[in-house]
Amino acid sequence: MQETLLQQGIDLMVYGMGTVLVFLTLLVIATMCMSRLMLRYFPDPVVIEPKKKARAASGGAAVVEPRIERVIAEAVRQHRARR
Amino acid sequence: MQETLLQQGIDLMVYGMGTVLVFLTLLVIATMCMSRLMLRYFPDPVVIEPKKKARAASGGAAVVEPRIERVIAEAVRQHRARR
Amino acid sequence: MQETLLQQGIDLMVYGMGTVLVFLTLLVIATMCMSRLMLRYFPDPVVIEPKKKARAASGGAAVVEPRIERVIAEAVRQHRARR
Amino acid sequence: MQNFLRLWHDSGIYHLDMGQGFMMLIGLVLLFLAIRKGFEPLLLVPIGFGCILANIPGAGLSMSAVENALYSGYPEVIGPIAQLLGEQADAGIKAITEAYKLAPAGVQADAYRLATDLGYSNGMLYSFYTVAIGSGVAPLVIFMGVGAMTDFGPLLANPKTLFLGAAAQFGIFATVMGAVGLSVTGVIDFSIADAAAIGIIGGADGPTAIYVASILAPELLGAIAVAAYSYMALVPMIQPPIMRLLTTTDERKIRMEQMRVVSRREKIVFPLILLILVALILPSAAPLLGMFCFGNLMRECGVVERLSDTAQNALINITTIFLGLSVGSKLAADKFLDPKTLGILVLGILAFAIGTAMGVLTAKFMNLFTQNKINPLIGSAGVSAVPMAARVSNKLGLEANPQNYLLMHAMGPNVAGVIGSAIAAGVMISIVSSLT
Amino acid sequence: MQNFLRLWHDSGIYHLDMGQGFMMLIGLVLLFLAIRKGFEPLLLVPIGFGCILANIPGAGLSMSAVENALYSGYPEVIGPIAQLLGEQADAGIKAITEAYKLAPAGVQADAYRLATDLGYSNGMLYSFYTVAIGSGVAPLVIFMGVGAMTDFGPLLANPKTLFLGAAAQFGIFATVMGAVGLSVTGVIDFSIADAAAIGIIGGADGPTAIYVASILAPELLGAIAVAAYSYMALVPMIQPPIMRLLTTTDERKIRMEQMRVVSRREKIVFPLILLILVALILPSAAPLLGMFCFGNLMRECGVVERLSDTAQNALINITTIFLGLSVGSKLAADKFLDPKTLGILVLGILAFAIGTAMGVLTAKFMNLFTQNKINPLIGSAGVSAVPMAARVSNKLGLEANPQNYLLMHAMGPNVAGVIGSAIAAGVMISIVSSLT
Amino acid sequence: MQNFLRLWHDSGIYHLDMGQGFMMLIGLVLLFLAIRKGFEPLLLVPIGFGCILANIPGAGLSMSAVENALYSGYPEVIGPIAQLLGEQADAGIKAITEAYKLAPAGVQADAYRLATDLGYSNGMLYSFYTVAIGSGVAPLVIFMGVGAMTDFGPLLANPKTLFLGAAAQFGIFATVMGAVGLSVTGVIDFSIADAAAIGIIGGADGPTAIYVASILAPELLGAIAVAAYSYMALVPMIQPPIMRLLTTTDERKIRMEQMRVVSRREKIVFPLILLILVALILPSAAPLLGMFCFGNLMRECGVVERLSDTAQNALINITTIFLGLSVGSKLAADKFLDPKTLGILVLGILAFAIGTAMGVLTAKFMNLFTQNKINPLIGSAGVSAVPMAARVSNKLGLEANPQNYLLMHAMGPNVAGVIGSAIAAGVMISIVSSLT
Ligand code: NA
Ligand code: NA
Ligand code: NA
Repeated sequence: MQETLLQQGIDLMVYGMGTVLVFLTLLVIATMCMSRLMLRYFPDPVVIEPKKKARAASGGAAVVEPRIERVIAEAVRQHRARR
Repeated sequence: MQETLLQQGIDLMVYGMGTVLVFLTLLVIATMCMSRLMLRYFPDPVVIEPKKKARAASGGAAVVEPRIERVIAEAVRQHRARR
Repeated sequence: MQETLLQQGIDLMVYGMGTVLVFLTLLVIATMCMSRLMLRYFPDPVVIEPKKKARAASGGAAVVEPRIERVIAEAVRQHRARR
Repeated sequence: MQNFLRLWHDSGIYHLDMGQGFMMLIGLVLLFLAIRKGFEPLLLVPIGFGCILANIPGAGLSMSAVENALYSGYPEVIGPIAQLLGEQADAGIKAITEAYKLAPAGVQADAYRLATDLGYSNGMLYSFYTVAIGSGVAPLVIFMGVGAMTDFGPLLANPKTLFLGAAAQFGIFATVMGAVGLSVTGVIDFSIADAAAIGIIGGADGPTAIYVASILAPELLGAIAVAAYSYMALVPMIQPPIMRLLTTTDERKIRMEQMRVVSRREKIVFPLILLILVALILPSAAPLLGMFCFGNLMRECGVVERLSDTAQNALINITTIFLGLSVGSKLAADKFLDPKTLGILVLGILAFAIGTAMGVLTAKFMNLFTQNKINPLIGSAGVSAVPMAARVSNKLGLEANPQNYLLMHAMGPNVAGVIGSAIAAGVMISIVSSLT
Repeated sequence: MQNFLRLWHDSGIYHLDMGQGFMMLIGLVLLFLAIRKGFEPLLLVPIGFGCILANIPGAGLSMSAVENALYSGYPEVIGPIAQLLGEQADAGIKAITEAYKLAPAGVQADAYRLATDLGYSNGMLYSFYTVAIGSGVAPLVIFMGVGAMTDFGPLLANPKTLFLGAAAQFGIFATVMGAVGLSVTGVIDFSIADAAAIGIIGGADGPTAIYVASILAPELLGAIAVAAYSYMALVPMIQPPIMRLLTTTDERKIRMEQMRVVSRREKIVFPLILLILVALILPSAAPLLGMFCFGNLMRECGVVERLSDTAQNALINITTIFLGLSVGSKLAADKFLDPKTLGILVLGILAFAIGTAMGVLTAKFMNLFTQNKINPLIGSAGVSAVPMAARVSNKLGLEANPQNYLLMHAMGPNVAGVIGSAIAAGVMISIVSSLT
Repeated sequence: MQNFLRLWHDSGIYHLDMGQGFMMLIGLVLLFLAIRKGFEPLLLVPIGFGCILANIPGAGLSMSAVENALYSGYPEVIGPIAQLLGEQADAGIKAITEAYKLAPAGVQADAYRLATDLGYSNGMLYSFYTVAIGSGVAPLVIFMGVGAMTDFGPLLANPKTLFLGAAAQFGIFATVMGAVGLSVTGVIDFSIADAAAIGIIGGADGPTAIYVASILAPELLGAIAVAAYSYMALVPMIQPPIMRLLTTTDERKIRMEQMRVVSRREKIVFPLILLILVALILPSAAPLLGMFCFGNLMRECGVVERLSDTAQNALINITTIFLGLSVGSKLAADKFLDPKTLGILVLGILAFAIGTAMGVLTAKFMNLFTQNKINPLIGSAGVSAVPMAARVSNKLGLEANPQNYLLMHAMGPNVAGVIGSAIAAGVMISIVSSLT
């Protein structure tokens, strides 16, 4: 039993540390490939402004928008009222 | 069985759509009556300012209002900046 | 049974109110001793500013700090970029 | 046609009885009081709305799946359940429900399975109640949030005010005796557990009242919570006459000396002192006061501000919503429309009145022995009802002397009252569970 | 070596089958649509991610402990469980799973105990699903939050627009007939419960669709939710052609009169009116519309702003995260890769189209009788898909006449559509549970 | 008099034993370290407070209802429970508890029913533990929040630093061997599951440690969590001597080149790459890393900011409160006052030291092969302990060369260490469950 425990511990160390190393090595490779691919074929758009706007518009749409709309409506109302 | 399923579908459509229509018709009637009653017998107090203040003081006010105030302040700032 | 209920009620009142009084009396004594001890032997540090800073630094450490660090890093970057 | 019958059979009007209609009115009245009159709206809006939901005829929102199945009235549904429970299908809903409650856990689980297989499920409010109150967790989380909102500074500046917070709890125990009296004289039949749960209304502290009632008398929880919150909102009307009656104008004019500054470290150590006293003397108060002290320590220690902030906002708000709806679910017609409710309402206001009086009288009594006189008006704040009762003390003080600001002085007994009623809650839970 | 085998045996590649790989791709596509194309990202990001997690081979994140034990493939695990359930160890996973589902509650509990003792546990997504959707609570909490975000002002200013919200629900019932038709003609086999759950896609309202599907057809929930949210995001593409086809340019140019100001008190009373109508007529819609009205009352009553704020932010966000992951967990390969999914996708878009058409046509029909003409473009907003559909109405109105701002006018039918589909959900749950 | 006895019998002093008193002191020490010394206060304040609560004599806050009933000592309570479990009433609490644990699920449910009928209930902390940690959900939710707070930019700019994060995990496995060694030599008896759970302290990552311990060695969870968080706070004291010992001044002076800018899209794709690798290679790490990647994707995708914000604030704070209290509940005297705890503390600091050393040495080793030299001081950050370890690297770098800002460079291995220990957690759970 004691020997078994020792054996179990060694197994755990060897396979465990091995898996960690293999996994992170694969992750390094995958990440480098990904970065190269992204930078070559899908770079971030240069002009970010309009895109950001588009995102905001569609973004949280269903949930956030009514409030913003109310704010806008209210602002418009107040603006008109002022004139 | 197939006929039964068809029958079930028709039942579902007829009674379902019927209920939706009846319910929303009753809601239209109830809403109109309510609005008329409220506007005639329980109109909002005319002077809103003091009441709003009172509400702000008691209500959860502390939580929402600052944000709206910032939005308004920002709107005013932008409005001025544009001129 | 009725007598028992009455007896139970009296018991509850006597022991209950007794416990409340004893407990709060002990709390008064403990609090006074504590206050005297704290004020004599562990007064708040006079200069609070640096301590507050130290606290903030250690404070939400594990969780908040990365964000703050990024903010600082970003500020440094912008500062350099401007030069 | 069968479908039309089913729809009609399922409609609310078909099921509506007088009691439910009346309870829905009660719900509307609670909403009116909360929204128009500002009666503790954070709790009474959810409670009132929950009351209406719980009494929607035929929806069964506050019933378990098995109850919903039994109340459906369909023999093809009741039959198998009755059989499973070893009852005749025609034994009547009451008998079958009773058999269900007494059945072994395994049979109950099977009955639940059967009911869900037949298309019935736990009502929404039933689920909320089970999770929020049945488990005991919601009042405790709210107490943690209250602890994170409480400043013990005024109490630490003048620890003697703790006695006022103790004295005012006499309202609790006097009310217990009142309930016992009603029962002994045969007016209304309350058990000792009922009496204790009713007494806690006098603690003038919502979460404590809900916590105690959920343990000792869940049947009465709805009425007790409604009474507690309503009277807390009515403190500005209940307390002043009593306070005026028991004090002279000169006493009301007493100006209290400026409070000393309390150090940060005292504030950090105090919740731990309180916790350790609870641990040594009254462990049955440990859940309530433990969470309270934990919230307060998070507030004062200064190093976990994001936790303290969450306890005071997102977490307490979420819990309040579900606690309120759950309390409302206990306002079902068959429970609330009972002479007991009337008794609870009468005893509850008595509890507030007696607590107020004892607080004021104790302050006067303490003045017999001390040099730094206490304004007896702050005694009434010992009932808790934070911060309403302290504001009432302040208002009456200003009436007597426009320079006499008592608010901070009254905050001492006010938070002491919270501790006091949590202690009373612990001792009642401990004694009552030994009696029954 | 044994360990290496175990690791390999536990690795994902060993377990990967085509279906799971394909579903992980589907998950990535959903994420792409959500992030790049802005398709309802608040739901589709969690759903897409949950889809990938649910299909990780060998992880069993969307399976119960017992299922995980059975799928392990180890005879020393399957044997005892099979024995407990009274099956042969070699009866096959399907047969044992079936026996587990039919076993009495006590035996199920023992099987669960056995599985956990053997080292298996409920998958993470399985737990999320049970708590969030199985209990029915997540869609209801989201509905409360939506209620707290909804302004009924435009609806109250012009209550007749409720008819548009009613008419557009015809899409739901037409789709039910479509599903029944597919089944009767033998193309795809849908039960009446399936048909009802598919129809609700036409309600164009996410939480309602998830709520109904979780009750009537949990197997189809994944596909139904994905269809509902995708088509809601596609409303700007689905609706305009139909709207242009059914209206003349002159009709699209109709300018609607300025709305009247709605008083605060009307807004407070409206959710109560709606609640009471639900209570009297259709209690089976009470959970959904009750929570919706509760959220709206918190918003409008003005005295519980901290609760309303939490319902609109922290609480709805937390619930959305877990709801999304839970829906994703129902996108397992063996459920989703089925002809039924194709049927659901086709019927779903049909539902949107028919609802849109009925809304527009009903607006034109109403114009035959009234003096204050309605611009028929706002009829399409009756399908709900708040606020996308209202914006589409506005956009087409501006195309026809650059001064013609329809947004506020379209908000009336838009929120009416939410009420309408909740009513339709209630009536379908009520009728279908009587049919089965 | 009987009541007085009962009160005395219920009081804490009556029940107090040395162990509990000592543990309450430990709780106070943890609070002192957290509040005065700033030791990871967000976790150690709740843990320390939970420790005090759990050791309140007679309150039974961390025990189940059945345990509370058995520990009451009343024969009229113990008798029926013992009978139900088929034990003699005088068999002793241990034997009855053992019988309870081995009883079939149905009998357990009946025992629970009986205990609650007799007035006992699950302790508050027991409930918190069951929901927060027993279900596994709290560490996962915290990991999601951590993911939403993590910026993978520095890692993506220099992916090779992932190797440092891998190397530092050797501390975990060396500690496993240490625990096995202690057991083999007969010093302290640890099982292989215990050893694995202790090793994870070397991961220097709180939620990962709690997650693993809750699965592999719940008995040791309290000590493991306390060790993990304490040593994370002590990183500025543990690491520098080791780092100085293993590096020359010249090596510490190495300046690293400016990092490249990482694009938004890389940051969006990275969590998906990581997720898919996990799915293919190590599904047992899928819960931890899945939630981590989900949080990070919400952060980076830019379209669900309200969800990301909630995950980083309200949700993680709420979870932290209950996680901390739950961990504290495992600091009961009979579990913590054990030689094992001493072993855990010694092995834990060893794990940190070995991980630090391996990180530094690996950085030096990598410099043998590459042109762009790495400052070996950033190797120590590979143990995680985010962001403390990265700051230590930065500080030592500035000591050697006042222009040498290493912070951003050290963040790469630092977050790599989080991934590395989650992988180690997955592989240990997978192997250990095959061994036992
Ligand atoms: Na009180
Ligand atoms: Na709709
Ligand atoms: Na690590």
